[in-house]
Amino acid sequence: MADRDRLTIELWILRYRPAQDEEPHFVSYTVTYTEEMSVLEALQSIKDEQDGSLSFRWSCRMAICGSCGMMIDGTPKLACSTFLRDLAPGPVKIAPLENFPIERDLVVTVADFVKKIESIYPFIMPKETKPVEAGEYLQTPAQMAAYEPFSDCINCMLCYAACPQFGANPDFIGPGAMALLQRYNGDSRDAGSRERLDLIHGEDGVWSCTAVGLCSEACPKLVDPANAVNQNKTNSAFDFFLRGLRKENHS
Amino acid sequence: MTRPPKRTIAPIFWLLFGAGGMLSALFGTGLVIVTGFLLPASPPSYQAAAAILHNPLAGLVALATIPLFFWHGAERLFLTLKDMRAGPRPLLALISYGAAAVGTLVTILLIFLMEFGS
Amino acid sequence: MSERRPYVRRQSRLWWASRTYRGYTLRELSGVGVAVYGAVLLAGLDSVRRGPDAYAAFVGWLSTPVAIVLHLVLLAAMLLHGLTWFQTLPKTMPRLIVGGQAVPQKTITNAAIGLAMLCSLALVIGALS
Amino acid sequence: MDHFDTDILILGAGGAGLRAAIAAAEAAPDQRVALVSKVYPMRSHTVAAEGGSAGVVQAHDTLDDHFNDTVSGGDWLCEQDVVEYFVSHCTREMIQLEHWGCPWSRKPDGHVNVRAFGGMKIERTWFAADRSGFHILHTLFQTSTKYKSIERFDEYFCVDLLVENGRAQGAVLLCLATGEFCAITARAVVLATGGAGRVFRQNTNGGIVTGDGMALAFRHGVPLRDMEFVQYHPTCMPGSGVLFTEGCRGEGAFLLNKDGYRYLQDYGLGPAEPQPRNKYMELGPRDRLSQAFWQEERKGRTVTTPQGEAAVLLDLRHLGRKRIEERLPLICELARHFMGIDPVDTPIPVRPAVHYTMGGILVGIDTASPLPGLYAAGECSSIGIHGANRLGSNSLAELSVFGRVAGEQAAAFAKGAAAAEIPALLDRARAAEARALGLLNGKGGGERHSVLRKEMADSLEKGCGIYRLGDEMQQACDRLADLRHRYDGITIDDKSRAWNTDWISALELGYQLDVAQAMAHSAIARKESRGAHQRLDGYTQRDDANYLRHSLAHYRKGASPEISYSPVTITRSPPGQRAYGALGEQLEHARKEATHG
Ligand SMILES: Cc1cc2nc3c(=O)[nH]c(=O)nc-3n(C[C@H](O)[C@H](O)[C@H](O)COP(=O)(O)OP(=O)(O)OC[C@H]3O[C@@H](n4cnc5c(N)ncnc54)[C@H](O)[C@@H]3O)c2cc1C
Ligand code: SF4
Ligand code: F3S
Ligand code: FES
Repeated sequence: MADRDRLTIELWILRYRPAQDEEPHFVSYTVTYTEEMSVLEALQSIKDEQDGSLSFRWSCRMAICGSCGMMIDGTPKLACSTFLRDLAPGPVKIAPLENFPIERDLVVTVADFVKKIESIYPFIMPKETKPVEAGEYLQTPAQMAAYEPFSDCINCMLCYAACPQFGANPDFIGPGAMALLQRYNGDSRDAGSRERLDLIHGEDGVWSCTAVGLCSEACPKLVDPANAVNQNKTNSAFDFFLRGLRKENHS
Repeated sequence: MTRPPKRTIAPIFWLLFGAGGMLSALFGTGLVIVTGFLLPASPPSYQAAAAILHNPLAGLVALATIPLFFWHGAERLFLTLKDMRAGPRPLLALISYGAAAVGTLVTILLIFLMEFGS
Repeated sequence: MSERRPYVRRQSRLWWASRTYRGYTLRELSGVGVAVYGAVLLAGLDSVRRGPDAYAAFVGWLSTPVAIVLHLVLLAAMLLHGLTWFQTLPKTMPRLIVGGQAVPQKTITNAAIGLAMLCSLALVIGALS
Repeated sequence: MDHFDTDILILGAGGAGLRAAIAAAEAAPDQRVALVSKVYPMRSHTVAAEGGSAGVVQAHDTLDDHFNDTVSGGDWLCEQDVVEYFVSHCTREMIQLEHWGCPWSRKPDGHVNVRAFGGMKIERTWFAADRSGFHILHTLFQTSTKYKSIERFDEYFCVDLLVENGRAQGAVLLCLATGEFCAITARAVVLATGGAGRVFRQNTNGGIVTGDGMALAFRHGVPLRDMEFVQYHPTCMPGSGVLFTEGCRGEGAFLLNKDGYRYLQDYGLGPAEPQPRNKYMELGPRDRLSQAFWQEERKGRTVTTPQGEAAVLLDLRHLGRKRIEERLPLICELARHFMGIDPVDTPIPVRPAVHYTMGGILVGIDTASPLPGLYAAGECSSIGIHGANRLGSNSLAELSVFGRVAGEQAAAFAKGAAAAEIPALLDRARAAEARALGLLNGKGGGERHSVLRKEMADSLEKGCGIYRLGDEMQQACDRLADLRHRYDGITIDDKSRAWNTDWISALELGYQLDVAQAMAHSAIARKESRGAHQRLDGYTQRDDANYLRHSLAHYRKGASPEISYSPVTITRSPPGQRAYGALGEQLEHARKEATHG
């Protein structure tokens, strides 16, 4: 297949360089592409051959490191697993992830999201401590099935770009961090549910979510973060009414 | 460690919203068909209608259903107005939940009058 | 002084009307339809309380084109509400594990919709008999 | 320039760096740990590891078996004392990860499950579906947030180490977000910056795997050991090089040539049975499988992909949909999404691509490098367990076992060490800043670094591929010298500071060129064939008399590296014939008889 058609496609890329631009603006680039070329590869070819100043994050090229999220024709996607053949004939609009501040070009601010992850005690708080010498905790496949999908989150933040309530309230803990919270709350080895639940009773916790649900549709890893948020909304609501009983149990 | 954030009273409205949502999702379609289309096609006599409604059980059902429908709508109205940034939040809450509260009071009053009134 | 100057994009005030979120906004408004229908029910109830004349007027109104259109809209709202409600339902509960495997959310939604159809059907049959 | 002082500085927050940070925080809670990474920790390339991590658990398995597999897998170029320590600590580390929450795949009774892996005699690879590295990395990252003494510097790029008075005492970092520099001074420094696979063209590595730490240590006089040994993974996506895990073969996949024939039986790996036994056929080691591919390509028995690449076929069909989707979900996703192929009913075209650097920064069993105060762990290091060829699933185990050792050793060293000599260090830091800025602002001759990068990758692929020839290696050395020279004259398009990835790539290229030179020169100097280093120019045999030795590449500024050799520690497994398949079994029997008889 030596003489395959050499196709071209136009990409409109939202660019912002803090040193020189007051605000972001679209710039057009044309690239030659082949059937199996991803948007990430197109961006790399622009950077290598046309304009070295274009900035974007990437690393694994295989949809697992979570670096390359961006808006592609208005939808949050991983650039490395979105293919030009599906976007042809173009032009394709490429912009940084929605709802996040732009650091530069396609690079957005990640620090706030990481702080949210760190805030929800993202580690096992064991029911009973057990020395390593005593071997592993047992966990049946059914017990794993209860949380495993939530542990598949690659922290790509596409769900945040899809969530309008996060757009309206940047302090909303949001779908991705809630998926992580549920990943631990649902783990049979963990006993920290109570403490984590206490972190999310507020307005910036689960109560900013209006069950829009598009977070789950955007998720490239089928984590279903909407389930994590809304399940905990239910938990938080019941806890609101039953906390009186809980206090008695504790003291 | 971080101090727990302030709770909101959202759960109260959310629970009412949920109850109304569930009731209407289960029975709403049937109810609309019955009252909106079957009833005008062959309306029961006044006596028959009154007999049904004067039954306290029917009163109770209405008392549960109608206000929950109101609270369901109020929550969604409030959130939509908030989404639309139609005004300051307390005002939006007042309009939406206020309407539901008034509706609830009126419902209670009317049903009370129907069951025990003249 | 560093060059860093993050640019914050403001969310559009009309985001709820954009294509992406139109479905969501309609879903929310269908819930307002539920409340409106609550008001219609209340009015009917009250007409019975107020006596035969009021009742007749209410029943008469129900046959006017305005009322029929209104009820058609309310019917659509109820259908949309019911559908979306049960699509959201599995999101609000823990993963259901049966025999070591999670029950697909679609199954839960379909079962709930089936139940709703039975409930509504029961009302209609009850009214017809 | 900003300045932070800390006790233990860890460069790299992949599996090894995070494990080291946790170990340091646990060993010495009163000491401060600075953890630096050029990407957010969970983006580190450990995330891409699919197959799993080794650790003896089954009743019929023994540490001796793991030892023997590793040493013979490495063609006896392993430090046997280190391997001994390694195999006896793997399982403990795997359980530790389990306690921290790693979702290892389970058996119905709730115990952790293990799978078969190439070159391993008995199933001992712990796995979390086919996202093992992903789960290990996220577990470690999330667990690390528990320790208050760990302060992270996410998206800070290390441009130089700070060495004063013959002791490593810190590093100079470039903050990606601002483009400003900062100096971190410390009492002990750990390098955990990962491998260097991206010096080759087709590779399985992420864009960040550019050998930075290797080059940093190298430039400060620490030798790079065994750099000629570069592993090709036999089953990768043609074109991009994205990996299809060895776990596929562990689950029972076949490798077919264009005639649908399981060609591995022609290369001493047979017999071909329907369910390959461990160390037979598809479950042979990577170097052998990649070499067999090369031979098949020569014989014209490969298929050609739309990208114009030669490939063989990875056939999963006989495993059935359920097993494929349950055990290999990522593979399904990659094949379906990236190639439009459903592995349930179509074999996947695959070919070898560069995967792993066996060599790296010279360290001893305690992870200490010859430079006092400098430790290294993970793929950037050469602690000596992989020898001439790494076995799959030994690397994730390595970063767990020796990441911990590095953290503990660095903490112990820091405790006893004098305070960092701050004024002198800051002077050095400013000089490093000036150099990096010089690269950014220099006018140069107008050449783009992307051009150089492609040439580097091409020349290594040609000269240091699966099979090697003296003159081709020489050409690679010459071209690399030329590139090194041209590098000084590159021009960077982008002169701004904030998030200047153009600049970062250029800095990385500088590291890559150093590492590439170390590889090519180590390769041409080794006049034998061993493990991943296979020559066709008269040195086709292993030569224990002359080359049962580690190579050491020494940095020389402005010139090619100098190569010397050091002895291999052999404790109890004398070099034997490295064989797989039926022959391998015979030899092993003979060996057992001999020791028993
Ligand atoms: C596709 C793939 C699959 C694999 N599968 C397996 C497997 O199944 N089993 C197995 O045992 N092994 C496997 N391996 C090998 C194994 O994953 C790696 O060897 C291992 O993860 C390396 O870990 P590390 O911590 O040393 O480095 P990495 O995870 O690469 O981390 C390097 C860290 O250093 C940082 N860094 C680098 N340079 C700088 C700098 N200049 N400044 C600041 N920070 C810097 C990076 O940001 C990163 O945090 C696989 C490898 C690949 C590529
Ligand atoms: S939940 Fe899904 S979309 Fe959100 S961060 Fe995780 S992987 Fe990305
Ligand atoms: S999109 Fe947003 S509003 Fe809730 S369900 Fe998902 S977090
Ligand atoms: S580059 Fe890693 S997710 Fe796309």
